[in-house]
Amino acid sequence: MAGSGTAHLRDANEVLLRVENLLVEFPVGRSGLKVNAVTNISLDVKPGETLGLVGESGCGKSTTGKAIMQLPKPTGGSVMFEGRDIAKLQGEELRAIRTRLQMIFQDPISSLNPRRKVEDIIAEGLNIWKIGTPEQREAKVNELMEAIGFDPAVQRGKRPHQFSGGQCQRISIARAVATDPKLIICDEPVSALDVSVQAQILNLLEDMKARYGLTLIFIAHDLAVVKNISDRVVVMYLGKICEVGGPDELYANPRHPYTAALLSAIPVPDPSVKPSERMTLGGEIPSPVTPPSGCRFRTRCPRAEALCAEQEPQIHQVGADHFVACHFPLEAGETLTASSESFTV
Amino acid sequence: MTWLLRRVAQLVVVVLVVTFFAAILTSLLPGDPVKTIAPFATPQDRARISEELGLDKNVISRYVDWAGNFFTGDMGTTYAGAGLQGDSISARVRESLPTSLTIVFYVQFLTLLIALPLGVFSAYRQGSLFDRGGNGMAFALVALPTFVLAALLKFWLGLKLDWFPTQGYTKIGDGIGNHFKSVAMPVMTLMVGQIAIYSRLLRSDMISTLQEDYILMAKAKGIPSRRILWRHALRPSSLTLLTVAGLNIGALVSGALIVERIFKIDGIGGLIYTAVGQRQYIAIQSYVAVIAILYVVINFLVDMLYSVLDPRIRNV
Amino acid sequence: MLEVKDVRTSFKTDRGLVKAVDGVSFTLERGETLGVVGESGCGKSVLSKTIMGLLPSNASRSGSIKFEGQEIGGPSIKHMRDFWGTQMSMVFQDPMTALNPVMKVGKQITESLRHHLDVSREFANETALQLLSSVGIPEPERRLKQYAFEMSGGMRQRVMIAIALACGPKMLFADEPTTALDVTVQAQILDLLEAQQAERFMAMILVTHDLGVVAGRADNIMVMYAGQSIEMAPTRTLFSQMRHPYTEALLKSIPKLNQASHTRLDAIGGRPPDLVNPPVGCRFAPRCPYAQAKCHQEAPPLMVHDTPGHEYACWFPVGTPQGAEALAKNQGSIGTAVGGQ
Amino acid sequence: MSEVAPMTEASPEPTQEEEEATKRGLGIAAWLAIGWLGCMVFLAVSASFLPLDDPINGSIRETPGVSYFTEGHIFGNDLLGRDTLARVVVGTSTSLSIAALSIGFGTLIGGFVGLVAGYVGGRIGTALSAMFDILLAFPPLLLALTLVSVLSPVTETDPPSRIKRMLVVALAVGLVSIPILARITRANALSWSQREFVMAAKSQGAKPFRIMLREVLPNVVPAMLSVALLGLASVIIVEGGLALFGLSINPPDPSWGNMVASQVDDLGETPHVWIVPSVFIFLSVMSLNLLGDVVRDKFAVREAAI
Repeated sequence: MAGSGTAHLRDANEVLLRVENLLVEFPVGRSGLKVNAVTNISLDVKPGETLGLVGESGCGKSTTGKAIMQLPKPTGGSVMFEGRDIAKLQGEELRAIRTRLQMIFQDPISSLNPRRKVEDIIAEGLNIWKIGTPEQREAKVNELMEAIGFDPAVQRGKRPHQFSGGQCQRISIARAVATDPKLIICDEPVSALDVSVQAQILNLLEDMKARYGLTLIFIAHDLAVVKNISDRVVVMYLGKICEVGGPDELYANPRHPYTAALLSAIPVPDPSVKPSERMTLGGEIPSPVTPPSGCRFRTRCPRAEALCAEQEPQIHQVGADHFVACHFPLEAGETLTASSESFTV
Repeated sequence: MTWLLRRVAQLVVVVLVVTFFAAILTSLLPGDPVKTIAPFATPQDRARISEELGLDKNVISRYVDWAGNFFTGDMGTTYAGAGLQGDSISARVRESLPTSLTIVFYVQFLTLLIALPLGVFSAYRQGSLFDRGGNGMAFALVALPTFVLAALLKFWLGLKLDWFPTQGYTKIGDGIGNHFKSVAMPVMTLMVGQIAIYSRLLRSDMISTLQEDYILMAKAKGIPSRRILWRHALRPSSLTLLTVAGLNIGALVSGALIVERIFKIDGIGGLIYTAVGQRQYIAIQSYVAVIAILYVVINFLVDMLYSVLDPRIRNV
Repeated sequence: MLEVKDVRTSFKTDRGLVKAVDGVSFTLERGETLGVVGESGCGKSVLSKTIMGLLPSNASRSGSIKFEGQEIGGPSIKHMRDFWGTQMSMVFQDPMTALNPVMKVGKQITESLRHHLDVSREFANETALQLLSSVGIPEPERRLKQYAFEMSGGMRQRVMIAIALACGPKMLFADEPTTALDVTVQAQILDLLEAQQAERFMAMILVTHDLGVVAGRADNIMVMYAGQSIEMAPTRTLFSQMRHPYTEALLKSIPKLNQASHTRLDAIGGRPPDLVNPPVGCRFAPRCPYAQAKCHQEAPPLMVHDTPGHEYACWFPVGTPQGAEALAKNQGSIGTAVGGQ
Repeated sequence: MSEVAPMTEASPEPTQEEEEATKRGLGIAAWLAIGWLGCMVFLAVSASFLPLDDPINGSIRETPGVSYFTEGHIFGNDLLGRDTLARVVVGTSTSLSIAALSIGFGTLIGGFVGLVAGYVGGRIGTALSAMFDILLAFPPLLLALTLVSVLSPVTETDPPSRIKRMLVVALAVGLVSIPILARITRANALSWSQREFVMAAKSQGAKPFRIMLREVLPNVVPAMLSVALLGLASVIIVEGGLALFGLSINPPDPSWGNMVASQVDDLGETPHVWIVPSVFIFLSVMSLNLLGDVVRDKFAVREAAI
């Protein structure tokens, strides 16, 4: 890609959040080198929409989520939320935006303080901002606990270690929803959970979204999970966007070779699909410290040509709500074929 | 190489900071130092003493003077009285430091010799009678303060049984047998607590290493237990031990101070103590500098060893 | 080649005896792959460690494990040492933690060669080189002198496979070999395992939580729940005629690529039982949409019912008249069953 | 919302009984340690009310230097005819007061600095921890010796009162303990600060002070407590070391260390005079070490249970 560009962004008046040219870099030790975690990413979310961010480890999807939250602040770019660029806000002003913008974390256990009671964890935001009277806060906690399937009378005084991973993730969700936020960033919320529990949490997220009128950014590495919950999907690779589109169209007709390879690599629970007949991508993700020139995917791409090393592809439209950043995108319905060996790094 | 340079620079900075700190501390010593040194001097004499000691200057310029001398190898002289030639501090250090270092070396060497197998074996046989017995014993021994243990040994082995001389130090050149006899009790005193600490430390790190997947992996390869213990588990388990051993220098000097006091050995500990009592500014600063250099050098060596033992450190 | 009969493993803990594996039997032939599927805590990883004899000291095992006719279920570690590496070996879940961080990769490969086969240093090095290239590692000479932390996740897993294969085992345990890896790398590693297995004609037990991983690669699949094997069948049979409600629920709760976005998932309610005090009767009954009174009282035996080679343990199997009736009854009268409607 | 599965499963939470079991599970050794320390605290508090002989001035009517279990002197007396029991009890109150004062002081300052260094991190954290490291380069006993002689010189003609001297010793030892406590607190605060719940609190809009106090501190307290208990033990030992150089409280006022130190050049004369306080020191240090370990283990188990 994977490339830059803003062709996929929608009218600024329709969207709740608009991120433009987001840049996040981390220094590597004292060497003076830097990790190009996220390079010039642009994306937007409409109110009520769920935006899925998907990619393999090191693609920068979690970093993007945290940068939107300003935890820590991005190196560059703008994050327009409710009409203001929150990347420019500091101190109190930034703190004040926190009630409107929330996050759910990957590790359900690490994200809850083991020494605090469930009710205090859920009420944390309400208490910080002194929202409502103590009675109203109490009622809100009760309501939230019921919403996540807890019995407030029995479970409010318990501490996180008394719950399973799935239950802890429910508590996280309740905490995030407590201050009536507009947007919630879900950073791999189901990756640490078993499949059966994962389904419970996905269902709960859909329910909470409907009940509280939420907008979600859903980050995950599991393509099927992202497809299930999203209204629009962004595929990332090595700190860049590859492809953007509606889930049904994007999964049926992937245009970016990486998306296609990713889809074909997923093990399908169907014995009639022989893995050997599918296309396997060679090599591994290059280091984000020294990313390849031009298109960052070119070192593993079966379709790569000289142009890909020289020029970074720009995001362009290939269908109704379908955008891709590739010099040589696949045609709709075309399948990717190539032997993996020749592209081993 | 840049890594080495950085470490050396760090070394110099730490020594400077520590000695400067010592300078401030000694200048805070209350009471007129001149009065302590020469109680019956005339006011003129006092003024001269002040000047000779550099007390008329402020702390910083006094420190700069001292540092200039120290780093060119001249530690200055003790102050004996107006116009009198004091003893060379360097000579005193040369006299006393080897004694202290010899004792500390014996202690560290014997401790590791005993603590390593003890730690490895009790981790391997975790929960066995040997392990639990060792645990209990280590607990009791750690609770025995150096001065109590020294007093007990001196009382029992020295006075009652008369095995070892109760005081003094014999140089190795003055008879090997007497040398060992003279250091036996001081070394024993300092060793006991160290063995307990080191072997328990190694044990607990070893136990957590033995639960690692790579130990299971080695086992699944069919490697014999002995080889797994010594070749696979010991190295990654010894890192905490190493760090603690480095940090322990301060504690060892403290221990040496006590042991040298109880067994009446003229080591660096005794020197420092006398110098503090007599307000020998320059001497105190020089002794502290010597100890700081020792500490920093030893920790430097520990770091080197660390990176030998753990390749992950080298590339950072 | 491998015959496992009624194997049980339990751990002594502060809370009581955890029965991690509770009566599992199966057989495995050379060249075959058995996929063991289940959620975390179902005992699937403990099972392979039990067969290997690699349990920690607070565990005890019973039952019979025969390898090429020889009983290896006994307590002796000494004779297992000759089996480990040469007869059976294991690929662990996380290559980062399963490779010694302070030992060069080459040394970790040659070590077992030198120990088991008593070969010269040169020969061992030569063999290690060949092994590394056979598992698809470029520049093997350079890699031999590296440490695990200097490699990527996929490379590490390849190294671990090379170590496992070093002494030519007849049987390979792959314990969640790709869980720690990215999808594209996962596919590479699974392909590699499959290729090596075919080339060396090994038996393989592939343990995973992902039905997708075993669907195209295992000959037989065993589904485990709460320490027990609850359904076992040839792969195609299992997917085409799954009988146990848990197998069905597990498959249904996974979001599929070919489903439309926002398809409601059939979650399994509740969570797996406590292995210290498992429920009486069928262990899945408290979460099962088919469960009847009988299920809560009497544990169903694991046995062959209709198709040969297809065993399952259920009173009201999916896709049978009894099952349909039970489900209808539960959906009519709300309340007996808990969880995923 | 009906889709949400009810939480009916047997949760692995400890029941009332189990929680009591963990309390009971301290073990005999820990209870003995608590018992011993309880006795010590009792002796320390009630030293001035107990019907004891004069610990400072011997009586000329007594035979000096009698050994254990002599009538009227269960632990004998010394060459000046002073009752060892009386001296060791008064010594208990001195030694324990010094220990409690210095560790209280050290924990407060060291804990605060360590918490800030660990949570804030970055340059400030690095600078602070470099400072602790440098302070640790000083042999602790040497530092304490120097500090005591700085703060309360022995050479003055009129010796400072017992209380003043005690405060000085406590302050000096407390200062020495700061870097150790700060280091441990920092290390713990650092690792807890990297947990996601701290980021969650930030994303809720909590201010740094609130996060430090509510999220980080409660998790660091067990480690601090454990170190403080071990610290109490080492203060008792350091006091003895100071006494050896005449820098603990001034004789003839007794402390445990003073009693041992006064005999150290003459161990054979009246051994009970130094052995009795040695036993007190030994048992107290062992008890404190044991409790420190127990606290740390309980804490570790809780961590692991999550």
